[in-house]
Amino acid sequence: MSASDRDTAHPMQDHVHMRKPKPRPTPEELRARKEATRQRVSGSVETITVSMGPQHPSMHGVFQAVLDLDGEVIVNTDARIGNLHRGVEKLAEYRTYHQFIPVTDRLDYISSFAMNHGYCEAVEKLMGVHVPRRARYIRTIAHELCRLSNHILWLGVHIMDFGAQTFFLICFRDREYILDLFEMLCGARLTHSYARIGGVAKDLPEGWEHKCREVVDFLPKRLDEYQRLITQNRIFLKRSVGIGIFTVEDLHTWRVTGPCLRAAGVPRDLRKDEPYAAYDEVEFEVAVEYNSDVYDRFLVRMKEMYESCNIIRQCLDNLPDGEFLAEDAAHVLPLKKNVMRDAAAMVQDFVHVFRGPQVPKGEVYRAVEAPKGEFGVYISSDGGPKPQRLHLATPSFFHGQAVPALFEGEMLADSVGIFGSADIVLGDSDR
Amino acid sequence: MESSTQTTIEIPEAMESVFAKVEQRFGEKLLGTSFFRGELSITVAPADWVEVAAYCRDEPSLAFERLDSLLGNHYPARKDRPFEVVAHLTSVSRTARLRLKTQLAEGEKAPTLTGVWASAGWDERETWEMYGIVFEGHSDLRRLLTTEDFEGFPLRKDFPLRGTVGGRIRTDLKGKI
Amino acid sequence: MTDFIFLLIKGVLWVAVGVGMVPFLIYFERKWAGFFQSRVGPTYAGPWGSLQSFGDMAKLLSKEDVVPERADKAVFKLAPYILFVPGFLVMALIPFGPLNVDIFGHKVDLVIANFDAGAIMFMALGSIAVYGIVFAGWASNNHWSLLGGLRCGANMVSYEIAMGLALVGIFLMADSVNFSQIVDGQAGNFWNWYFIPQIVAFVIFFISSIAELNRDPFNVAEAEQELVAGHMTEYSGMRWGLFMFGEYVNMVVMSAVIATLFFGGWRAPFTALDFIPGFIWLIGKVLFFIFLYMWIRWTLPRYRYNQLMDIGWKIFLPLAIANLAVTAVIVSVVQR
Amino acid sequence: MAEKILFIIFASLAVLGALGVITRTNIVHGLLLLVFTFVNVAAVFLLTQAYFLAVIQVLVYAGAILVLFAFVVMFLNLKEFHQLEQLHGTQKWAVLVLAPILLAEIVVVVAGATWTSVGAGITPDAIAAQGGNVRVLGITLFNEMLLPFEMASLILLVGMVGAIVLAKKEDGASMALRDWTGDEEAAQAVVEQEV
Repeated sequence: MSASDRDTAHPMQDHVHMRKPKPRPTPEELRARKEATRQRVSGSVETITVSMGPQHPSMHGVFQAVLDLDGEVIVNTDARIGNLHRGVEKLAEYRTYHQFIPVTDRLDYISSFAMNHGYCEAVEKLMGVHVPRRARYIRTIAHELCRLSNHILWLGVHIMDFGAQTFFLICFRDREYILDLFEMLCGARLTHSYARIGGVAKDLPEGWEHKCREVVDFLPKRLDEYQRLITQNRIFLKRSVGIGIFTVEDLHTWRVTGPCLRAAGVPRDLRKDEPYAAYDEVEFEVAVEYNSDVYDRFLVRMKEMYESCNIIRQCLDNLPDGEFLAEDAAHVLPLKKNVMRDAAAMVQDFVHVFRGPQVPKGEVYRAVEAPKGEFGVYISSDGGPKPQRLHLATPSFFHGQAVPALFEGEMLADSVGIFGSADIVLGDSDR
Repeated sequence: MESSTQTTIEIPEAMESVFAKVEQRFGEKLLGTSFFRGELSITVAPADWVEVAAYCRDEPSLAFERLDSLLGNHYPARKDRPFEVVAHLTSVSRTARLRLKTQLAEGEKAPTLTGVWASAGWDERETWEMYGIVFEGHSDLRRLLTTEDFEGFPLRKDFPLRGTVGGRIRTDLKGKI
Repeated sequence: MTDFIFLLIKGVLWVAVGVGMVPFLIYFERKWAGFFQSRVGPTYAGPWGSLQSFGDMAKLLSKEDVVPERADKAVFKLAPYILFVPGFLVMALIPFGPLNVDIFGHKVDLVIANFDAGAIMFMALGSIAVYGIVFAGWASNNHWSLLGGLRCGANMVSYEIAMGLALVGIFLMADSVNFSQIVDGQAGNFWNWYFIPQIVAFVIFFISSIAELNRDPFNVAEAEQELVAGHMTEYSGMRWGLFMFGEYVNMVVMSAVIATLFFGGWRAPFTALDFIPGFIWLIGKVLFFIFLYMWIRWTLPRYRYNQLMDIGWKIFLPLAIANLAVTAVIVSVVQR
Repeated sequence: MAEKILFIIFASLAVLGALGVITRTNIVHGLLLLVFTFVNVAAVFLLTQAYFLAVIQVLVYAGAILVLFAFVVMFLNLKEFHQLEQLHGTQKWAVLVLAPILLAEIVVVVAGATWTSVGAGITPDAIAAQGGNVRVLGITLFNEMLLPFEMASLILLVGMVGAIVLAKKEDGASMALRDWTGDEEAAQAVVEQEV
């Protein structure tokens, strides 16, 4: 949707360009400065070592960063993960393609549907399943709701990293609306398991569209309220502008994706670049900022929330009728209500449960734009009902790897904000 | 699964230029090519692994700036070269993807990609701890996801799902502690 | 002898009010936090949850008192007391009524210690209280605590200077450093209070006092997001409770000092309202400032440590000196 | 009488604290005892009606200067400190000579002092009559003692400049790490907003 099509300008417009922050150092200057710090402290200064995490109030989950400090400046970082490792990839090799869907919930438990969706997209690509149009729209809506809930939670936690405790609970209050929608949709608030191979588990319940529309009409007002609280807050500006700058090359070489990449001016969004679900049928703008600091990552996510509401509204407007699950006996589980009545469905169910779907040999890699970044699924199939190898390239894994590299030369107090701006969930990272 | 055994492959136009470019540069060094669901896979020897990857990144018309994921795989049925390392390259500017593979024998070392993409660091650590594939030149090959005293390589096919050591419910100690 | 009895009564009364306020302050802080955060706060203990703090106290008292194995035990145990004893001492300096009041035929000063250099004494005791935090951080033998202690020490030293210079303007206007005389200098209606001519000093003093009290947005010493709990990380049970207690006692004291210096102390805003005892006015003003502290705490994010120091040294200190210079000129022109 | 008893108590506490300072091997304990000593000295000042001086004693010495000491001490590696102690062992012999001389000086000075302030006519009423403690001290300091006072402040300034020059020697590296352009402006704006 171009700007002229809208009644008003982008809702962020008024706030963001009202007072542009002061010019900040270019990444090159910053890197030179960091290098100077590193040389100054190398060897000559006695550092103290502190362990930030795994039990630390601001470490998200059980991430551990062992920091060497020169006074308040971080000179060396060692990131450690693995405290939440559950062997998901091993589990995948012992489950049929259908059975693995609930496990994907536990990856990024903040945005479970995005994980379900990414996995199902990969499996559908492998099997060549055609997803009905209605299912694709429902998936788009659910995916964007998921993005909203993830970003709202992230926002609260991120602002709390800077010490504002009230904002956290305000965000939790608004996240409830979205969780309620998910509860209506699939009965679960956190671990949805809503996507299925070939569609979604259930059709939209009665009255859900209306409720959803209410929420997406109402949330932008709340987002405006957040903006009034945060976007021009002097202390927040001082804490976030020019902090944690990453160059585009650095972002690529560390495989940092999602909002963090877009905050560096790269308009990379898989929803546009490799469209899936119904993203090629809705119009939206890719949120991009250019300074690649903590503040711009915040702005990108704020813009994305407005866009998500916009996408959901469009999907609700154009929601097509029809099936919500593909009719593809070889690959798709039948509906439970048919299993007890229809002989064919019963056989189909029996085959899928006891043997598994029919899968061609081959390997696929499919990535979707999960709220935290690009979530890639690699499946290698040997023709059996279970994957021969399944690998999950989760955004938090790479962000967790990259962010400690950002810490060096920054101050201890900023490390918390920088870490928060990368948006990491350990379930996603440790797998 | 065994990509190099496929003799005839059809390459779509979008991928053709990539393939042509790589083939022109490396020719005989490409051990195999496969194409499935719009994805191009190229198998190279471990010795050429870094060279091909660096070329794919640096050649302007390829511009695979990013290593999307790097993983190991285990085919116990394949006696001579049971291990495989798979790398997924992504070009953000051109919106293209490429899969590079190399096959390794038991105990054979793979060269590290950390010099080309920094993000290979953790991926290679994970591959090492899960499969025992040693990456030569990796500066920090420690265990990443499992505990430091973990024994064995859990993602190998001969490793039981229930594990071998810690984490099991110790029924043999029932009533003793 | 009667003097001594009155002193005892004043001391017990003032301390009882000051200390007795603390559990309810904690309760109100939680209620306010709930209000700001769209929730209800404590509700179960007592009517509207008002006894919550006493429940907490009982819990803290019954908890195990953990002293880390490799901590410096003597200093570790001493530190919480260093923090909150000076707070009590400052209370003795705050006048809560006029001098030489006739009560039952006795002349009584409605202040515990009408100390000559009272306002400076307050600064001096404030600087002693720092040791509580600094040594708590050091004695815990924990890097987070050490960092917290150091931050707090640096913070206090820098803000005391700005605070002290902001006060000098008041001293010049009142021509005294005695709290009672400063209050006397503000006699009359509320437009005679010092916060109007000394608005710059008031802003500096108030913001510095937040830093001095270690409350958000300046609680860099505690900074739970970065330093776990700063100097309090290793403390448990009632020793931790003493730190919290000290924080609230200091908050009462600081509010009382601000009310005394800038807002007429025990005086009513209008002379017509003088029939209400000064004590009540003082308590009202104290509660107002405590509310301000709470409001700020639950609204703003936290400054970074070096930004905090920047504000102290680069803005408040020059501003305080400029304010002092201007005040000195005006006072000397007007009064002589 | 009560004054004398209090003086004896505070003075002996101060002496005990000072003894503690030089006998403690743990330097932080020594520091705490030094604070204790200063507070007791301030109490002695109070007994001589020098309220202002007492408060300043606490504010400046116990409050400001010793906090800086605490900083240094906390960053000091105690192991190195022991090594330094070994290194400076030869100074013990210098102490044997210097300490008696210092003691003799103190005895001479103390012998000439008047012992009670009240005896010299300085009573609380007398001080109040002259306009309070602060005023008396101020007049003394800025009228009668102006030249020594200014000299003292000049010497302190020289010391400070010297310290800065010494610290700056290590090229420009001691610049603040984070020196964003416009940082002060933003902070200034905060103040403007608040005002």
